[in-house]
Amino acid sequence: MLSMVVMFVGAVVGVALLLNLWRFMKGPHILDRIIALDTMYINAIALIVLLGLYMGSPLYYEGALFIAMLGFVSTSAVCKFLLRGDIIE
Amino acid sequence: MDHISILPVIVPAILGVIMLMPSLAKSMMLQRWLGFIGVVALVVISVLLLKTVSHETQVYVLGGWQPPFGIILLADRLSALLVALTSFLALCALMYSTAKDDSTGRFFYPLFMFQLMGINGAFLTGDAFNLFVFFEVLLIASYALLLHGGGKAKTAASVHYVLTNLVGSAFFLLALGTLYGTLGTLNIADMAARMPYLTAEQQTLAKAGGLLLLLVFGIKSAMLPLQFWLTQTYSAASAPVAALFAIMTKVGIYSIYRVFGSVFGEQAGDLAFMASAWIWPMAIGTIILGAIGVLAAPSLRMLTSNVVLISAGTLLLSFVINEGQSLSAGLYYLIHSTLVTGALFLIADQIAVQRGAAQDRFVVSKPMNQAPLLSGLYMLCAIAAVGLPPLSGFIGKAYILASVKNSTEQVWVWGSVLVASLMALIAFGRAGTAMFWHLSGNKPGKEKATPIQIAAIALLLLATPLLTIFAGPVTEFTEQAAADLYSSSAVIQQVIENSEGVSHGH
Amino acid sequence: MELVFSFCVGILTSCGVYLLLRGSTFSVVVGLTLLSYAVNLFLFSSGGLAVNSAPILGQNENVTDPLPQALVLTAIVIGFAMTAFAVILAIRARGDLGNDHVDGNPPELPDRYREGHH
Amino acid sequence: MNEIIASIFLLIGGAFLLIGSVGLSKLPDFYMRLHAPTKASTLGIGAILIGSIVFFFGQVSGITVKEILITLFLFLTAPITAHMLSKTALHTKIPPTEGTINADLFDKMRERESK
Amino acid sequence: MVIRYNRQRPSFFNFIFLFVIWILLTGSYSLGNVLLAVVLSIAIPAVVGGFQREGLRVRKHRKAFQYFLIMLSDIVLSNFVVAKQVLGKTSALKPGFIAIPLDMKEALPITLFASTISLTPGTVSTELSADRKTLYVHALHIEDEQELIASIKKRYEARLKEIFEC
Amino acid sequence: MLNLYWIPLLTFIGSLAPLVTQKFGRNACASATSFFPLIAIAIVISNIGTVFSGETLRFSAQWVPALGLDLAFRLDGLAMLFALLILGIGLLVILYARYYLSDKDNMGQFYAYLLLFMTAMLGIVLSNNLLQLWFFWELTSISSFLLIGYWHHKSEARKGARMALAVTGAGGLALLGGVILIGQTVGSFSLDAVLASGDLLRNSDHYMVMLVLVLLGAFTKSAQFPFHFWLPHAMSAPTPVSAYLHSATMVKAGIFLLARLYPVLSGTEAWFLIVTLTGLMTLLVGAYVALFKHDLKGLLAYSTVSHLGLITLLLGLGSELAAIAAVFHIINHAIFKASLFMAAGIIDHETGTRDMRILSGLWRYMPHTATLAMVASASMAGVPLLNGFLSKEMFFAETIHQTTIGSLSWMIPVFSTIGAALAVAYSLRFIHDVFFGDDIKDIANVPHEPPRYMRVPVEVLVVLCLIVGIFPDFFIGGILKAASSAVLGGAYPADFHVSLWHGFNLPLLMSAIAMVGGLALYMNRERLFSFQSRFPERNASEVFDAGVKQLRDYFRIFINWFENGSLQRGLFFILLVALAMTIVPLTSLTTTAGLRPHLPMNTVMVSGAILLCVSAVATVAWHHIRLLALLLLSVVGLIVSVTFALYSAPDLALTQLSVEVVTIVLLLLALHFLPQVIMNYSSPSRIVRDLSLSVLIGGVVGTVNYALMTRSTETISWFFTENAKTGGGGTNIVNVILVDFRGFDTLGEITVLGIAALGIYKLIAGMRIAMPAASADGIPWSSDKNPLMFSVISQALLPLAIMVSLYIFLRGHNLPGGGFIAGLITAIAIIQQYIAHGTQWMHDRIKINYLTFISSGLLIALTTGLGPILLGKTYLTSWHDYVAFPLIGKVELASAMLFDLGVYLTVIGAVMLILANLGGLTTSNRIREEGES
Ligand code: NA
Ligand code: NA
Repeated sequence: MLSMVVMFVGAVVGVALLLNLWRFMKGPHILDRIIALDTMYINAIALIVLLGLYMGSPLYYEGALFIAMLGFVSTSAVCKFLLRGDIIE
Repeated sequence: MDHISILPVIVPAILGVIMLMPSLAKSMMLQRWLGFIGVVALVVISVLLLKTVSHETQVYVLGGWQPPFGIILLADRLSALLVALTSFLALCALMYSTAKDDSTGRFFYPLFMFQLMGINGAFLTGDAFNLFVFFEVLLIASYALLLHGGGKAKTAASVHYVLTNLVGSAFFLLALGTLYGTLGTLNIADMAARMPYLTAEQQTLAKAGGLLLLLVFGIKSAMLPLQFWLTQTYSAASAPVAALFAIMTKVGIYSIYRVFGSVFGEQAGDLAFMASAWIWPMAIGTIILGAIGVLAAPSLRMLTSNVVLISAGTLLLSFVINEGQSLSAGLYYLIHSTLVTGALFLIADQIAVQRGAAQDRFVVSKPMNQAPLLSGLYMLCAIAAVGLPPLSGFIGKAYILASVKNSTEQVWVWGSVLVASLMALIAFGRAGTAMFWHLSGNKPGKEKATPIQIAAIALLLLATPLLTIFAGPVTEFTEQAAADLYSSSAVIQQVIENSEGVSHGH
Repeated sequence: MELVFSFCVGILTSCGVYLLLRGSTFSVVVGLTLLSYAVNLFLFSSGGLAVNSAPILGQNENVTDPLPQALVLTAIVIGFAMTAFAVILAIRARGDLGNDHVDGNPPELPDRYREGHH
Repeated sequence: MNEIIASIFLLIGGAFLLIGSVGLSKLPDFYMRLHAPTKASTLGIGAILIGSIVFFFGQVSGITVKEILITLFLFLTAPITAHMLSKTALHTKIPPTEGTINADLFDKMRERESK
Repeated sequence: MVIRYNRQRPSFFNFIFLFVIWILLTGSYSLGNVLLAVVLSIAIPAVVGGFQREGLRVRKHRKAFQYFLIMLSDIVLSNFVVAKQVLGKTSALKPGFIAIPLDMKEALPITLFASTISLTPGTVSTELSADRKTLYVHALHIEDEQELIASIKKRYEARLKEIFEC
Repeated sequence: MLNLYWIPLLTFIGSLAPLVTQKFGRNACASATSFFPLIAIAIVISNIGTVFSGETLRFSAQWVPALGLDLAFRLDGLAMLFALLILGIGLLVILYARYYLSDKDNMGQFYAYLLLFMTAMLGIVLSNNLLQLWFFWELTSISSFLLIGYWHHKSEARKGARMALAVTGAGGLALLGGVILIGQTVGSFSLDAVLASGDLLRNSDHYMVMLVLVLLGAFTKSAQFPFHFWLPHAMSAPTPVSAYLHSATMVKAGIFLLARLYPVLSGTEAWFLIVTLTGLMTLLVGAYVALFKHDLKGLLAYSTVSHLGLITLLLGLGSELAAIAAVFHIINHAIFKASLFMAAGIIDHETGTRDMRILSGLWRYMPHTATLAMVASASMAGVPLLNGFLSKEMFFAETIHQTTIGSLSWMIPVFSTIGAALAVAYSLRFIHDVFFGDDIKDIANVPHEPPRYMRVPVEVLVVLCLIVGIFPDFFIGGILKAASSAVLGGAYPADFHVSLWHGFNLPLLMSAIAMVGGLALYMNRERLFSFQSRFPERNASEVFDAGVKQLRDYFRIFINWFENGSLQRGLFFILLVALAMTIVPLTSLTTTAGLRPHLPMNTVMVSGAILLCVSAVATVAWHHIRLLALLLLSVVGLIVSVTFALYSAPDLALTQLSVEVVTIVLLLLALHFLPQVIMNYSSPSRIVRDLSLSVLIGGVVGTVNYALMTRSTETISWFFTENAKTGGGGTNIVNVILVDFRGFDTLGEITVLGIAALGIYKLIAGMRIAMPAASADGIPWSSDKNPLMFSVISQALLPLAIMVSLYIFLRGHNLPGGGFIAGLITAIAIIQQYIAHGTQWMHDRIKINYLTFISSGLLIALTTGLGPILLGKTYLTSWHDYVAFPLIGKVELASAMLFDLGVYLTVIGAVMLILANLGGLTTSNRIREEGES
């Protein structure tokens, strides 16, 4: 049963990702795209957690953890870029 | 266990790393000495290696993991020869650089050492992926060295050189993926051993993979139409770097020898020598392009770069003539051409320095401070490069020409090689008269080559009369080296069969 | 799934290759990055695809071919180093040569080809 | 039992993730869309992680609760991301939608950008 | 590698925080691992201690925990509210900015305050005034501006002031 | 008795003598120089008896067996004749040059070149190996280049030298081809073997090719029409050189070669036709042009061309007597032409001009020289009692007895007579214009006889003209017989004798006609000259030089077009070749899909694929919107990471994710320095072209990928799975491969990373770059450098991130992770601090020399591998064991961990060196970009 739920939720997250993609493509502003990307990170985390559940293996959590950590770094770096041009001053 | 085969890789690596240590990084003098000791050590090591492999081909099993699973180094006469050549060239380049070039930017010596590590690794490795890794080591080091000294020309050349090679590396990986996917192994000898058992379908895939490798090595060896990066890069590099780069195209050529001489060698069934059909026209084209470029060249460095092209084409040809029967001739020519182009780049630098604004361009200029010396050295270099007696070029050329037996091949090989020689003859004649004889005023500048620079050039040039005089033993060696190439797979197969189970030290 | 996978590899390759052939250094770097994604996926899949068989002993019953993974790891690292170098070189070239064209001198084209983009 | 509880959490999580993404697609201006990732990250991802914890609680020997760590990271970073994004939006003068209450604050907030 | 050591008293909160994280990460309770956790939880703040810019620390640990629970429940509750708003007619929403006057000066509590606001759906902290006196917030739907400001201040700011005694 | 090789060896050693002795004065220098040829000629002479008896002396030693190149000398009649000429005339030239060269000239250098040249010539004539012959052949080209260009301050000398080098060099290359072809046909380059294989060669399929190649070599060297043009321009050489190289020796090398290979290559239709007609043509052209030359040396040069044509013609005729005549004329021409050049040199030396329009009436000033010159000229004209007459008579006789061109064969004697008449005319001109007529005007000094010893060489040669002319058989019979037998392969007619008088016969008539005709021509020279002056004068060296320049310009145009310095062009070629190289094999792959079972599709994966493809295509579409392209890259990277995770590669997923972030930070930094506005550099047609190519390549790569994935291959990977735990001590097989099984790869990989950091450091050093003061939209940068909340949280994350990285590092050997990923995480955590706080803030708090990180990391990794060597194992052999610690329990210790530590440190150092430096650049080097503020 769980695996069916996981598959289903996975599909839902997949749809969510496509919606993010839609927003990404639509924009209109670059920041809209950045939000879309940021949301994609979160959905990707969910996807990896689901993958772990599906496979019954906790091997993939570091992946999720990494996206959580690193998504922040790249999004904030992009913001800094837009704010200051120079991200490491 | 004889560790001699690993030394050409790790000695420069360790020295390079040590030179990065803060206390050493600050002292140019210490770095010079360390660098000099390092290359001298490499020369000694490679002589010992030559001696060892003349006795028996060395298979060095890294980490004790038996082939084909672990990585092995393969030191046979062929690889040892190239390592020795590299070491000698490096010695001269390094000597030359100590006069001035080493301090025109940071990290010259560490990079120089890493460059040697990469080149030697590429020559010695018996593993296809490891070859990729060492290609990358030597490439990244060469990128950095190419920029050494700074200036717009170097930057512009670097952009082309770097981006081209990055594309090459991508295709290298595609090729390796394809070959691993069909052959299931990375050890070159094991790949060769598995070739006969491929199905027809797998063969087509292996062929695609192999040809992609040819593309990659072709870029490195500047095979037409993959050559466009070469002249710009070589003529922009600072002199000792350009001299060292003389061996770089040879890495590509060596890799072609290695891979297409074993994996796609005789035993490969339908794929035996499958690259030859491609190499033929490209090699001929390379020679012709080089011949055109030699005459068109506006400066000595450009001319030399085109000589590199000619020699690359010739070396590629030597691999396909009579299905590899002329490889021995190619190897002789390889030694010769590497040393001579190395020397030419160094001489070009001195000429450029002493001629002031005219640089090494073929225009009227003030006389050189050390004109007699330089003209003598230039003359020797030119004679050798054109392939005229009494220096080694003529033996290499005649040896290659004489090894062509089939008359269709003769038409192409002789035609291109002889025309290229003629162009080189005319070009070097014109260049020499323009630079040394066509003078304005009679007041030379103050610039002067230091004795060590002269010694570096002389050392390189000394090799060519020696190559002529001892052509007998040398060609005997190259014959055996060529034979080693074709038997290397069998040797390693022997090692694979002899090591039962895991030979790892547990 | 293999079909979809290889389709993606093909698309990535095409996109990478197209960008490689552009004139500005940044585009080329982007192209190289795309191409290296394609190459890594290609190399990764050369031993075949497998789910739920990570090459960690004691985790799964079946273990997929670990070798391509190790190779790709090496390739990623090297690719990173090379990309980094190329990026900084692009900056340097812009500084030294005054523009971002790969040849250091932009071709003279009719104006209609050169509308600027932000 | 574990499975059922886990499934419920997963479904909730999935639903909120979807809602977050729907919001992102649907909401009319940037400042409103900014709310979407926080939605997805908080309850959506939280529920899925709880589902995971519940599921693995009985499965694997020992309790691995890295999910908590992931949540912690997200809780620490998501607000900052949102803050940075809005800061940037103000900086780049993305106007709020018509009818935004206190739209005059927009210029006030931009004060530190114009210095 | 020279790191200028910032002479700070080791923070118990930091220690516990890191210790727990290590245990969570490794999922192992063996003696060796616990010892390692202790060592790391002391060593890491010591090494990177130089990066802590302010000496402010949590004073009321129980209050802090309380605050955390309140926040969690707020997140869950407001999520449902916002879900309804998003799924409903978006044109009916009344988005807007609000300016919250701050009673705190310290960076850490302000950050936590702003983060809490952002984490609870429906509100996002958009900007902090340069004098740290005002926090600007964007809300997805504003019924009563003043009430919203007051409730936020009361629910979170007051508690944070207590926790950090500032 | 000294061995044969001493002959060239002595002159070679002798080439050093003048360099050493020139500081002791001119006499010492000349004497020392002549010492070595003297001994050499003594050796030759000492062998006369043996050689005349028909024996051939040989010496041979192995040199390059692989090539069939031996060090082999032979001394037969032909070789002896040439050796005597080379050494004999050489000695006279040395003596002559002693007086000819001025104080300004570098005498040592001159003599050194001259002896080098002598060595080369001796090498040619004494060679008993064709390759060796070629070796010396090319040496003559080089040394003559140096001699012709001796007065290199003159443009004419430079051009003449270059042209001679190019023409004779080209011929030399052709000769090489011919020689190798002969060697391949015979199976040996040994002249003994070759000379014994006449029939084999003549019947070979390649006969024509080798003949043409050899003849090209010979004709260019001997200045045969149409390759004759270089020789007159070689006259810019000092006159001793002309006397030596361009009359007696070098140009005779071609003739020598014809004679040498006469036994094996002649006797065919092709030989007759080509050689005879070339010779005839040269004979006529040379003689005709000679008549119109105003320069003394020019006249002599063309006369040489003509006489060389004569000899060639003789060799072409193919009869025994013709060959003998050829040999005879070789001797005669060498003697009279050398003396004439020397005379011309004396005149030039004394009057300062060689122009016959200026020269006049010199008889009055230098009667002695005039007499000598007149005798030599008479010999050149073929006047009886002089040697030239004898060989010319023989020549006429042979032209009558041939049927080379069938019914047109009569033309040969007729044209020969015309040639002879022209020779008489130009010889007359040489004498009459220079020594007779009005008193010379317009010169600075009153001319007088040259120094005593400068005349000696001329006298010797003129005397030879006379005595050979009068007592031919006695004086020259022996050598002529010996040399001719060598040419004829031993078939010397037993009853043949050279004699002065043959009675009244046709040849005598022809001589008479030539004499009268020549006289008549000379009498009517004014009209001839005015006719000739209507032709535009063309200077061959200018034409040649212009031709080479033209060729060079065409080549430049080609190169500039082909290698136009465009990277796009280069990459296009590479990609095109790649396409060809993959498409060709793939066309024979009948089924793309293999038999391996496919994995099922599902929604998640398809969504991922859509995301990936759309983003990739969008990257292309929006690549000029740089930040957007970068964001799209992030999407692609994210999906790729997830794909790795999905297909059982957790390590890869983690690596890809972390590399991704560093790359983005890097690209963001780059974006700041690159122009904000990207030009569209491509024309529509190029876009279409590139699109087509990239779609094709993508298609091919995808196809190969699919074909590979769907086929099973037995790989070596079972070994890693089986031995990871037992042999490598870890359960994460990928990590064990990286740090153990294939640790050598990893060593290379981190070296690459380290070097990249060094390279980037170099790139950044001294970089000056403009940075925009505002964004592309014109919005000035925000004044909030370090947003407060951002800094606070970044600080808080640092210990967490470091903890995570340590965790990832420690577990790497058994679970996904390892030194590389951990290093990246640590680096990213530090970068985050840089982004949040700025470089200055960081520098105040942390002083890390990232270079030390790199070097110590690399050193650890490198030396970890060294340990086992001490234990007698190979480099990088790993070690691991379980050690029990009190309290803690059993802990695994592995050398691989140490190696991984090296990786960890290197990665941190490299990434930080790159990023922190680049970051530092922005603060230290802010130049505002103009026009963008
Ligand atoms: Na919120
Ligand atoms: Na006159």
